[in-house]
Amino acid sequence: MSNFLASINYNSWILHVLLVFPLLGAVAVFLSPAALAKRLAFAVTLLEFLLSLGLWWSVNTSNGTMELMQTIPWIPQWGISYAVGIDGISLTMVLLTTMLMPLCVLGSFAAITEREPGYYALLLVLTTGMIGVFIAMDMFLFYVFWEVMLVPMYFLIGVWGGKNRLYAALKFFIYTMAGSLLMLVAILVMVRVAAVMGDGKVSFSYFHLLQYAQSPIMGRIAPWLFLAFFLAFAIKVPLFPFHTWLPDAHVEAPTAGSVILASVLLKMGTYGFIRFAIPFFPGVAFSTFVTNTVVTLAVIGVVYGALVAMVQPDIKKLVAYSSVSHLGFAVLGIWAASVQGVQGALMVMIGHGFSTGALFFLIGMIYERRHTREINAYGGLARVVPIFSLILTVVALASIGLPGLNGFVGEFLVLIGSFRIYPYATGIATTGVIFAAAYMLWALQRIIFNKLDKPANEVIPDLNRRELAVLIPLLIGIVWMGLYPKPVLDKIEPAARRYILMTKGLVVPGDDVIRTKGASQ
Amino acid sequence: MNPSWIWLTIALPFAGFLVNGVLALAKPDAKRVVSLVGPGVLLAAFAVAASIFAGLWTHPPEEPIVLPLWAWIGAGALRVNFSLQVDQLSAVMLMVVTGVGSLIHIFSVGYMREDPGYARFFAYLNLFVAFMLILILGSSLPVLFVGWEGVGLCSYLLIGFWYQEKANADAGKKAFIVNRIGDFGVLIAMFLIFWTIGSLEFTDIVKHAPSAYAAGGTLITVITMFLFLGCAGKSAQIPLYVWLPDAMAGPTPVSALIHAATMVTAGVYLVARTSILFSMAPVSSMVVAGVGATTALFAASIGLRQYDIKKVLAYSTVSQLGYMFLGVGSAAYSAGVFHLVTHAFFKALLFLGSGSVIHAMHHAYHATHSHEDAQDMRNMGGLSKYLPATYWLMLLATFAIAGVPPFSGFFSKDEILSAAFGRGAEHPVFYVFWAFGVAAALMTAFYMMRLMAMTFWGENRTGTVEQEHLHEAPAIMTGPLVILGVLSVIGGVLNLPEFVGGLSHQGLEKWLEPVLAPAAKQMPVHMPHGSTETILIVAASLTAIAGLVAGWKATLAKPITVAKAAHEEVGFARVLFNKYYIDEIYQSLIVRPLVAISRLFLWKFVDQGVIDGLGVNGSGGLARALGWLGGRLQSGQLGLYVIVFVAGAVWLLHAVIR
Amino acid sequence: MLLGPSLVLSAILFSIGVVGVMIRRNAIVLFMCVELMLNAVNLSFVALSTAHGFGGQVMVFFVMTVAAAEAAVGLAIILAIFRHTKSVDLKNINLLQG
Amino acid sequence: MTGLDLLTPSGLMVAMLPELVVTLAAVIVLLINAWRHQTAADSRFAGMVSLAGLVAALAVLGALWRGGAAPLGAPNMIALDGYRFGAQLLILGASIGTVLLSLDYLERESLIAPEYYSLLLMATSGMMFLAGAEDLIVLFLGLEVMSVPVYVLAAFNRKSAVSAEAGLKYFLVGALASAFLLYGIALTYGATGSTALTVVGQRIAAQGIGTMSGLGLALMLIGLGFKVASVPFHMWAPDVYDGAPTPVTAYMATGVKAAGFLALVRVLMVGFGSAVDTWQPIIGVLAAASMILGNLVALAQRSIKRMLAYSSVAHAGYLLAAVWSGSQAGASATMLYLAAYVLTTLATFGILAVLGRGGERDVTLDSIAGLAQRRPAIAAALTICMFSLLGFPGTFGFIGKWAILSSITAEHHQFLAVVLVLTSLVSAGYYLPVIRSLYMRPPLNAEIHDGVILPGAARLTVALGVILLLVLGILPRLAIDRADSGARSFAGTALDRAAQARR
Repeated sequence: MSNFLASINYNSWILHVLLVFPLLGAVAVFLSPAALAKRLAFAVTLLEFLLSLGLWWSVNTSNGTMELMQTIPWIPQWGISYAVGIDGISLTMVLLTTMLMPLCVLGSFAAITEREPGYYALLLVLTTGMIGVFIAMDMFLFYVFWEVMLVPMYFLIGVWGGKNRLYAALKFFIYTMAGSLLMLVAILVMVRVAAVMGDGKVSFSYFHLLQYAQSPIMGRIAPWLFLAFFLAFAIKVPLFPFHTWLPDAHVEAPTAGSVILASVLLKMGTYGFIRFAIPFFPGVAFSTFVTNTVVTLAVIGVVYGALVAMVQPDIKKLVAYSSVSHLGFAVLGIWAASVQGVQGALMVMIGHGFSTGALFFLIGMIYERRHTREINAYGGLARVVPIFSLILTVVALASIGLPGLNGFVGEFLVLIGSFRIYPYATGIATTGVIFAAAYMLWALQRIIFNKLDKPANEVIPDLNRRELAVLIPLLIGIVWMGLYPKPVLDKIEPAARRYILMTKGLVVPGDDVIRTKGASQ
Repeated sequence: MNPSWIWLTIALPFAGFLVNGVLALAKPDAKRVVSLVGPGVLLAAFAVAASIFAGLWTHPPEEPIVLPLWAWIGAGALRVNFSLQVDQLSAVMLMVVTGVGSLIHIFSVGYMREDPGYARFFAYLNLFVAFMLILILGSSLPVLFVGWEGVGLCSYLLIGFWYQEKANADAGKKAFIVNRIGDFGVLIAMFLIFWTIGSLEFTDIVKHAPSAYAAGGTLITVITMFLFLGCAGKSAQIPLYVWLPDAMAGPTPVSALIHAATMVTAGVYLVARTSILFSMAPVSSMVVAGVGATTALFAASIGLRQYDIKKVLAYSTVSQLGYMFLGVGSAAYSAGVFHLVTHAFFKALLFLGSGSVIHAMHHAYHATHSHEDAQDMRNMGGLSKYLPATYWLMLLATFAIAGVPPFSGFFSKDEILSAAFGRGAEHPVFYVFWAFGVAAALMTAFYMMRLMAMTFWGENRTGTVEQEHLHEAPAIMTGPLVILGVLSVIGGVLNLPEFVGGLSHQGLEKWLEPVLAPAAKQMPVHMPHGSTETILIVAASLTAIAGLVAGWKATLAKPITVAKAAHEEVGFARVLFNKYYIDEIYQSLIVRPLVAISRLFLWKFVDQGVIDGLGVNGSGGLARALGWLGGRLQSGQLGLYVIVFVAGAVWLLHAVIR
Repeated sequence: MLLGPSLVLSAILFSIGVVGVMIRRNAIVLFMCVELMLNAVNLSFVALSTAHGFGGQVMVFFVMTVAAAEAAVGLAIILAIFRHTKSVDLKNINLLQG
Repeated sequence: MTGLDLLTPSGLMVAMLPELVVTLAAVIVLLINAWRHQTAADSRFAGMVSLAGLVAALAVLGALWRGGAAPLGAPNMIALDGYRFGAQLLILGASIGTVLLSLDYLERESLIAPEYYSLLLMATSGMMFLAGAEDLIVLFLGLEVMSVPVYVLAAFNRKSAVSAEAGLKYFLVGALASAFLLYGIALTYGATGSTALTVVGQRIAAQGIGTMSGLGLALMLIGLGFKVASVPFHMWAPDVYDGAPTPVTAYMATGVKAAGFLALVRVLMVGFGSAVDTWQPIIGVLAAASMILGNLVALAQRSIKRMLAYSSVAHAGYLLAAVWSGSQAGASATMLYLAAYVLTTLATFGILAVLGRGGERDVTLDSIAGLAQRRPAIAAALTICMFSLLGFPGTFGFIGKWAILSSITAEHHQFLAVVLVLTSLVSAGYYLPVIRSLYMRPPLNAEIHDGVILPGAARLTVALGVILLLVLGILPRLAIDRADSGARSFAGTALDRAAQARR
């Protein structure tokens, strides 16, 4: 495989193609008739996935450094370049994105009946935005992707969403923008300070900023800068108490929108912590106050999310709050900055992408049949739709971290990795596994078990082939990563170690590790 | 067979699960195939297990044989392989699980035949065995944990097997959640062990624990307490026992296999498996023994006043599990395991026997379209006439559980009580535990005899028409009962005490020695000897017999009214009947407040009120309100505009000159 | 030299103009007050010219021209509004607000 | 043609050629009006001639710019540098756009009075003088030549009471502001003995800022603050923008505001550069107040036109923030942002004009609901405009905002930057609902949008505007180059030296 990829010079063009191809696809889809649009969109996303798959072999993740770096001057007057690169962390995130997109398209075939070309075109634009966030190596570029992504999502929620979609769309947009605008100021200030330190060289390059991020001048304002970054990412994660946009957005978004939100968009917050906020300001991020605050918030998120999820009457809201809970684990692991914690956080991110994505698909499918998301409107479905019930059960169990399925690997690693550092917080977070069982099984019971006492539920058909085609890849992922997560763990380990070195201020760009000691364990 | 084939024992039932699962979804009527595959894979697994066991028997390994299958979770220093460990302890468990499991599978062919979810049932049951085997064969805590939670899952699915009844689904959910509380403890224990020993492999734990921990220190105590929390959840000990009685909602073979013979004993197994840790933590051991003894007594007392035949057996199971913990808490790990094994025999027999009874009762009521409770003993009576085989076999099991010599239960129970008594020399509190155990033994004998008497003796209360339809179960159900009956009777030979002599040095204790020796080195077992031993044995035997006689006399002393005509219990009996109201207390002290707090405080107040209402929409509203105010200022009156203009000008001039 | 007093006088006149604009409600009177302000400034220019040469005096002519132009346009607008509202009282002119 | 001696009449004439062409065109249109002022065709003809005049001026401007015209000796009366050229490009662009928008609007509203175009051209020449003024006398004259025709334009719809009211309010407060500005010029003249900005700058750098020159500065800030609609001198703006005919509103929001800002930058940079410490705090307060008040009140508006009026106050705040930074980067950012704002505003008001058959004041979020279904192109264009006004990445508006933020943060004082982004967030609260109405709500009734058709000329403006917004939003290098080279005109001024010293 590697030889073949090398022979077509894969590494030199793939990142650009991954960004441009969906955009071109979006234009084509937008201009094509409705009947063709969805097929075309599916073809584009599938091809995009196949293209991206080569990254698995072609990217050398063993150093944990940014590979495939490409820098093209964009706005040289302002020191802005089109710079992209990829490491193990980005790699998994990009593949998660590209893998989900064909499923999202396929999963929308029946649900979306209005303005289809626009819908699928937006999904494709979103693809570019998401991939861009994960590979941008220039802060300007990153910011552009970060913000641009909001637009398709805004439309997806607002146009194709549920009853209260207008409120949810606006809330989603403004909430997210609130965080990112302050980050914008922080980026600019960093660039200015770096320019002072670096003989007036103005550059938005990630590495350039990383180089000067720990300079003494930056040190004085670092808490403020960190706060700005932190807010942007904490809202996206979402970390308690910045999470209230999520339930609304999830509930109102169309199925594919919810899937993308949960599976990819939320990960951008944690990704942002790992890639930007913490490596830039490790001193602040790991100061006692910040550490205590973040870990407390993460743990509150874990427990609070689970408890609030438990009492939701709306199944989508339940899953939304469960995301708050899960992502709390991820943040905890990131702040633990131990190998297990960080790898665990990444596994939580990936695992949550699979299981929650699948949950939202399932909810969407049942919604298409019954047009309600009220948990109490269901009951006894196991008898009418056994395949649906089986898959829902498996996915729900994956979500609550049943060992052998993917959710467990991440949670276990996070908890074991964080335990040494924050024993009490981790101990409290571990109770999350109890509450997770409570909310998920209770919901499961009310949906697929109990008496089949609503006549409307007696006639719904089981999953069809298209729906199975959407779910089975996710199920394979859930089981595979639960039983044999090693290939993924191996891909992310060097990058995770590198992140840990950064948290200790042991890495400077120029991309070389000064000291490698003290980051094992 | 070479132990490296051990994975087959897991793979076979798992394959059975896949086949039955697909059938359940695709062709639920293919009962023939299911009847072959379901028990077939178990018998095959048992054959594999037996041949491996035979190999071990002839060449007992000094060290555990660890067979890595694949690298599972690896991050930094944490390297967990998915590997299986074969040693004397897991071999015993292997035999029990596959053996008893096979019998129960065969029984189920008859018992579940009519059920529309036949294939699904066997799929779950096969899956359960696969997970149970992972639990006992896992070479490290995380792998064990896979099985640990996996059996919990199957238990959940099987308790709620007839999910259309809300109560059943509730019971399944309750089981899973209560077990998760225990799992929380296991997780924390794992974290602590990993960060102190650096590995979660059992072999490493055994090797490094003595140097890593100070015996009796806080750390080891904390670790073992958390581990025991897990055990208490899985093995239904106080305060987490509440799920097990409810778990009787599942089909009776499930109760026999999961909630009597195998899964619920996993906690005992875990303590034995990590005996090195418990032996270094005397305080924890004492807690284990204390909780075990208390549970034994407490559950037995509830069993005195239950009418549902399965509920009686359920509380009996909780009580017997308490015995096992009393044993392992007294550092008599092999005694605990011994009781585990004998209990698996006689309790499986009791459950299957009760299954046979319920089967008959159910048929009888079904034939007459009556909606009476087929499990209520007040509706039975005199069944020995209709179900002779079942009656005799259950009577044997009753003697076994009551501890009548020389039935199996006598030996195992005696060994536990002796060990507890022996530890009393060191910690007098163990005398109390011993006394609890003896009292529980008395009650056990009593309620078991009560069960037998109400069910099989006296006048039949099922109904005159229904009596016609009462008949013995088919051979496929009684066959396994017979085998279990034999085992219940002779199970004691596995580990004969010293006074019997002869085979004693060949017994279970000896067999398990390589596994348990490190623990024994930390905390030796003090078995009473000589006259003390004799007195204890005699006392135990007399207790058992006294209990049996009392149970028989008391039950048949006055006539029993059928369930629907029964009047309410009064006094302490009512407390017992209502299981000390523990469920109600949990419900109103923990569950309901938690849900209420979550809904009213966290969700409605904090989330929707404070964060979203005040914080998010509040700031939005504030901006809008300020904007509206600003708009009011824009009155359209030019005079005002000029005044603002001039005021601004004055401020600006002032600002410059200043 | 009368520079100081002239400037003070100019400032006073300007202020009177400003106050007039602030307190009067009649559009025409308002405009007259503005004219007063412009002429107060003119006084300043003339006075300052004594110190700095004729630049200020040139400015005065421009200002007078501009004031004339403004007057023409302003009165036309006031006429236009009078046609609509039959009043030049600014109190009545508040269709645009909010 | 690189060097021009501005002290000779011929040199000065060449330097002022663009203004002269526009003035000439105004006179020609006026002459044509004398004979032909009856029919719609007459009006359209006048508009075409104006267009030709503006394009000719643009060509002359281009020739001067490309030729690298620069003063040979001392500057005199009118600037001859990149900043002036850039400023005048913007002004001419705004004027051309306004003419294009007006062609069909006037016909639709039956405002058949070709004088409209000559007024527009005169105002344009006034703006060009204002933005290019190197001398305070020219500045004042430019301001008045600009203002007086715009007073008339605001009141141009004689049939409309609100239009007359708009004219009156604009006129009265405008005259008041002119008086303040004039007094400021007088005091500056008194303090420095000159009206030439360069000389003023040198004197103030030499003697420091005293009471008299300080008052002069303050009074001039008041006058110019009025023109750019900065809080607290903004209160006329919502009413006037609201009441004036929509193309005129567009013109005021783009041309007048641009000319005012560009003059402000020049006065502050060249004339009062060394007094930066005096005016920076004041500008900062004005900027923050404008951003906060404009955005908040815009949030509470129902009418989209009035909402845009308040948002224009907010944008004045953003621009003042750029001016606040008092550096070349700030001057460049002002120019860039104005360019983005001019493009966006023209396109927005162009669309608003066609949405508002029967009165643009009544265009609300409800009345535009569901436009995207019926008129996808117009809805898309309006959406892009809203995103650009919001300063969202991918549009030129973002580049402008980025430049402003960049220039502020370069001064290592982040307060204004934070206010800017937070108020931008507030602005999302009223820009996004527009998009929401367009795409996410059903129309009030089936036929409501049938008549929404962009006429040819307006379509050209809107299309060009929107395409430029997108292209410059993604590939802004050229625009940044122009703005930067313009800002370099201020190299060596007192302010520039001060800015260098601050680093």
